[in-house]
Amino acid sequence: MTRKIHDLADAVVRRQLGRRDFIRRAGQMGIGAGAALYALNHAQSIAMAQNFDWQSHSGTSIKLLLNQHPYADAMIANLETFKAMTGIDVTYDVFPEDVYFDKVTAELSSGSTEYDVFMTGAYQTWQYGPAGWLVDLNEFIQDSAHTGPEYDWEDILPSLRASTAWSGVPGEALGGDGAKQWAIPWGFELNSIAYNRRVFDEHGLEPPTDMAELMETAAKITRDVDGMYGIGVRGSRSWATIHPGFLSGYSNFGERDFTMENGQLMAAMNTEGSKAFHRDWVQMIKESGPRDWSTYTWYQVGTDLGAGASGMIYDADILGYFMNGEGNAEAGNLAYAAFAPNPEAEAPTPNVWIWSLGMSNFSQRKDAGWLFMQWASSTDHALFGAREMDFVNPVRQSVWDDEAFQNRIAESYPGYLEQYQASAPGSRIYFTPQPLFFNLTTEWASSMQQMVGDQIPVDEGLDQLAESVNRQLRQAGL
Amino acid sequence: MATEAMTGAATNGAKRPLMRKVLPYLLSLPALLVCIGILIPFGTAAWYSMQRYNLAFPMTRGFIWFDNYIMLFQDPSFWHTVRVSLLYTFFTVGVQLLLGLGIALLLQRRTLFNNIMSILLLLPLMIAPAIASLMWRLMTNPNFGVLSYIVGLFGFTDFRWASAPSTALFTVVMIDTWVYTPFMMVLLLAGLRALPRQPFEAAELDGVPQSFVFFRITLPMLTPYIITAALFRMLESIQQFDIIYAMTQGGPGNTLMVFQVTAYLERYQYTNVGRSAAILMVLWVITFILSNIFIKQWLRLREKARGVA
Amino acid sequence: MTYLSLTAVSKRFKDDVVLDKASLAIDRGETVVVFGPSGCGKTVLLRLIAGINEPDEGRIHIAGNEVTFLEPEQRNIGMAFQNFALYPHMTAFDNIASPLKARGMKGTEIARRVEEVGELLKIGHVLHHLPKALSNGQKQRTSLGRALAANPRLLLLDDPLRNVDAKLRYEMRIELPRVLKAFQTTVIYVTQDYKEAMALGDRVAVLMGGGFKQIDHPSEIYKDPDSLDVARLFGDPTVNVVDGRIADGAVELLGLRFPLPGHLDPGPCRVALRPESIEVTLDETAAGSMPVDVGDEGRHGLAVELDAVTPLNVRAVMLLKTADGKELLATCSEDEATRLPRGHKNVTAHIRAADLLFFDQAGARLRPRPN
Amino acid sequence: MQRQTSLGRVVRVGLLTMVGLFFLFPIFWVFLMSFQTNQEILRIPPSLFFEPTLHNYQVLFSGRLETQTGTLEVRFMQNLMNSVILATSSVALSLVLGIPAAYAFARFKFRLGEDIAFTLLSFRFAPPLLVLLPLAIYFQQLGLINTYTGLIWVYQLITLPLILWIVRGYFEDISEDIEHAYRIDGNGWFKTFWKIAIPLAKPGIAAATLLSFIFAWNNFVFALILASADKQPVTVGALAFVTASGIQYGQIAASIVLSVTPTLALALYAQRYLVEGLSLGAVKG
Repeated sequence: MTRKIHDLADAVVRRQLGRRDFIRRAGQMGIGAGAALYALNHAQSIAMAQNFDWQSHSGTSIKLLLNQHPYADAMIANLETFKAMTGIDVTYDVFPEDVYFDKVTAELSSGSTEYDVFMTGAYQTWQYGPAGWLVDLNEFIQDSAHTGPEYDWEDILPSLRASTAWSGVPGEALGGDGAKQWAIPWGFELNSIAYNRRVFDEHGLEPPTDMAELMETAAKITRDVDGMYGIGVRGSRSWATIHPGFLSGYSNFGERDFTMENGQLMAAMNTEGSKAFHRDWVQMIKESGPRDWSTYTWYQVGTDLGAGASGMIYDADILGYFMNGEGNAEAGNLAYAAFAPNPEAEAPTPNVWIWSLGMSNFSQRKDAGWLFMQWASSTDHALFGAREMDFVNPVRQSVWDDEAFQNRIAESYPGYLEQYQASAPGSRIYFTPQPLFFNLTTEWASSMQQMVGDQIPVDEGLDQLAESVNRQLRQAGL
Repeated sequence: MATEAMTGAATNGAKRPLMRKVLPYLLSLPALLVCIGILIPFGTAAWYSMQRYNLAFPMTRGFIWFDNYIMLFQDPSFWHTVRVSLLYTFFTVGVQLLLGLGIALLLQRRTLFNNIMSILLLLPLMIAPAIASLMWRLMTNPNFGVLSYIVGLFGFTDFRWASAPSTALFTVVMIDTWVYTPFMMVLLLAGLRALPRQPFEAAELDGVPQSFVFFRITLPMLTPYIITAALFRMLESIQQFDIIYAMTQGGPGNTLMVFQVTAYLERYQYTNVGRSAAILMVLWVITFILSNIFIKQWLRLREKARGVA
Repeated sequence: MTYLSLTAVSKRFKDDVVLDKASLAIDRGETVVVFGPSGCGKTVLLRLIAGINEPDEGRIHIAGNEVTFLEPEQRNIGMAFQNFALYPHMTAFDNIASPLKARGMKGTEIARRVEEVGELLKIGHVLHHLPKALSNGQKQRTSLGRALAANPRLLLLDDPLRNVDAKLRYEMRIELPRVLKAFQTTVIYVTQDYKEAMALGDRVAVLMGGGFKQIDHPSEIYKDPDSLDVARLFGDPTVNVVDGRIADGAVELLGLRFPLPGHLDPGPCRVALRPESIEVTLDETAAGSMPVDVGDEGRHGLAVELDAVTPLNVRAVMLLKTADGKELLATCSEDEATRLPRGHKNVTAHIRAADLLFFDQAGARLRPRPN
Repeated sequence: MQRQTSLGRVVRVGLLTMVGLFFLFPIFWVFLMSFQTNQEILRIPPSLFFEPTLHNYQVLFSGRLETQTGTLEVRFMQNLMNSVILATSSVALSLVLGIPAAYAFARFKFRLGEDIAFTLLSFRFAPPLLVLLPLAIYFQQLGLINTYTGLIWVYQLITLPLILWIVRGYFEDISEDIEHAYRIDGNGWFKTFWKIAIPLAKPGIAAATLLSFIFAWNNFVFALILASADKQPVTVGALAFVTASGIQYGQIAASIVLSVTPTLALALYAQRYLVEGLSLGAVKG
């Protein structure tokens, strides 16, 4: 019987057998889940250790700083595997998202040695990197002494690899020459439309295909459907208001946040095209957005969709994914659609948010930390997360190609995969990297709040915004 | 403990015992020492405020004297912050003072009901503002919010609470009032109940009208309490962070960008340590001046009260 | 045999000089009443002796040992406060037991002693009450009991009868000497009631203007004050003061001439006469403003107008007005008062020459030297 | 004191009802929410009628929250414990430091006394963020980061000035002669302080303890910046119910109910002292 379970585990290692199936079959053989998992870990360790010395830092202990997020949950669920494979002990602190980045900033800026590896977004690395708080991971990725042959860095979607690498020169393209790999992409979200199919069907609505339709459909829902408003988008006084649906649509019209003039960054929010898009966006919120839009972050946007308070959202695709699950009034009623607001655009241009893993420059166990990052962003773990947990959207092409994953998504979230496939090619970070990112996007959001609140006309507001942004760029010496 | 040392030191009655002179210092020193530890970071922060110091630009760090302050003073949004903070403080302290005084007067008599009521009214104070605000956001949500529903019954079907510029200040002042009026109430209630009875009994015998009694006897005698309560509330109000940050993060627009919210964003989101420190130093100076005025008044009144007694 | 001595003790609070080189010596077993107007520093004096405050200058000795800066708990004294200062969170029993406990006495002995003191002070039935349940009189007795319980070598009583009602005050005035005798302790008693001072003190020390103006037996102080101020402090109604002039072995005042019993330097002086030294007779013939000389038994008659008669307990106080408008107070028994006419009447005031007290212009006593 | 006319009575009852509604209705509503599922809470329009469930409390006590995105580990009980540890120790330390100092300021006139008192109070003026900037770095160097000790120290900023101010006022209201009498009885300074001054100041101490406990309990930002996840109080912990699959309002409501319980118990216990204890030495009756 011991023999049998080991064969079974090897099958998992060779990816001939899913983990869940493995546990089920082990159960049929009368082996408890604990013992089975142990066998599995053992098999995996042996398999990976054949080509690479995973045990090189056995006995070390590292600590992670994690955001409370399904990705972290998926990793924690699989963490025993890593511990067994490497002999490294891993502890972790999970903080709620509301305060997570403040906590990260506080830790890094005080030079804390507490945490070795932490979750971060790509935008944050534009601050953390130049501040000297992050390790350039190229030195690990490119070094075979540190990175096993199975890691397959190239398998990670190229746009994501590029989006987490930057030279540190304001305005210089992400992933360009001399770019430092400040973080490893882990999971990501792109922005598209999720809608309440039940309501759409009842009222004979179709998912919108351009901005005019979006506004029209949203207005119709607000007018016709009792107790429901048309379109959920974020609106809080924060950078987070700019980066999802808004910037995706904005970019679809070819608008930019900054331009380079004579080697200087210049605000580009007050072009005619930008003003036109802003006018539409503001009008849409006023007509058919949430009434308390200016306090909306992703969770209000999501909650409203799940509870049937909004007809659709233009936000992160996985938000619609999560809201389709049980515990929500509209569970099972949601559908997804890729969205290109510009009728002349060839394809959607979703801005992306990338949950990534970064390494603290103050870490005293960097090598062990890298082993963890390597494992956590490995195909093995990504497959486990994608098949059995909510580790979506995966960053590896091989995982998107995995049939088990595809079947699972197609089954429970019809349309999600199609939405992804339509959105993915044009998806990347559309912001211009620069260290005043949070400062200036927050001001952008604040400015938009004033427009929606009728404190200032759109055009005038954008001119003022551009002026203020330029002034701050000069003050910072950019 | 200290007793042994003292008696031992003073057996010679012809010598002034050192202990008597030293004792008050010995008693107050531990508290002071513990707090002095906090003074060191305070000094460091003051030092930061005179530097160009943005964590994301480590290369540009340098000492720039008062440039951070000068930049602030030239920035209209900073003066907006000053204005909003003072307005917020004025409204919260004012409303809570009136409301707290009113409730204290209602609960003045020492009955079991009044005592229980005064404890129950403390409940809002016991819920951390940071969490309470989550609940307020839900309750003022236009779809699911019970408060939106209730004001809707009165015809305000489109009341937008914290999300509209025109009502945002009202909303956060209301929440602040909900949280902190109990604090005001309990201090003033204590004051009311500690007032000597004779003047009131005399006034009642003479048939003096109640309004006269209130303005000419109750209020003046209550002033020291009012000052103390207002002082503590003022200190917290002008430094308000939890409620505003949780409700609107300073929005909509710049409507509620008070000192600490501005400084927090500068520090933890924009990593601009120098500017953040400068903003907070200005806040500190304002707080210091206001408290000094309050405390001077309080000491003066206390001296007066003691002189009479 | 001096038991407690204060030598040139000074105390000031900021710019306010309360005691200025005050000296006092008290014998063992003696009861000395410190008497003076309110605010004269009586309480401060007690607090210096008790060790609550320390003097700026001067020395304090008890039984020959210097205690100037000794802590209160090391002085073995008892003190009763004007406001009683009972421990509100302890029963009367525990209040009285407190000094005994502090001296390490055993529980059973404490109980016996407290019962004893309670019986003596007639509060045995309320010993288990908290102070707030006691009447003012009972509080006062508890406070006294606490001060006495440990048989202190020195007992300080700070106006203990001030805050009790009149009836109690009279009772205690009679009872206190008995209690104090029972304890045979040295007592300093502070009061601003001259009758209390007269009734309780073996000696009275008059404290005024930062120092002791006179220390003497009560009757002596009354009869033979050292200064006009002291004379004014004692007596109810207070002493009459008139201007006089000394010349040729006699003193002239109110238009009368009194031979002096001894020699005094000639010149202006002030003369004090006690109300009881003036006797009033109905003497119609003396109508008019001329002084009448009624013989040589030392009484001089003066024609005055009787303006008012006010009964005061068993005596009556009379307000007299001389021809030139000077007002005098005199007393007589109530019986006599009933015989006096109502309304403005002309009567004769007889002044007992032997009772005249002479002072210089500054108020210092002038004592005639034997010829 | 005031004569009660029947009209006055009606007005009084009316006013009290309005006050009660304003201050207690939100709490009542939160209490109801703690027995509802998220779906019931998020109804349009909100409703008073629901099927009560203990699920929210079960989640808090068991520490496991099943969501469609998997099982979340809920550390609420640990957070609650941290709050208890932090608030209790901070207040206890403040009492140990503050009561003697308050006594010194109330009883002795000494050189610099008022200045020291003012300095201590002025810690209340310092904006917490101002101190937090560099404090994190110093704590890092001193090894106080992520420790209860460090947090309790910083919490003194909240608790100490309040205790000092209130207790000082109360000491000033106690007749000094009572203490003098006790010393003359033959007791040393310390025993007098312990047996007379402190017992008599009990109402003041109780009131100050309660208020400073509440303010320490409600603090949010100190622990967040200065400590790791295992030392976070409920104020930070409750944010964990903002999850990827929506805000778990029911559990937030339940955590509010649970987190209020210790403070409310303390308040009810100290009820009779609370109001009497805040006389602040301002008026001598």
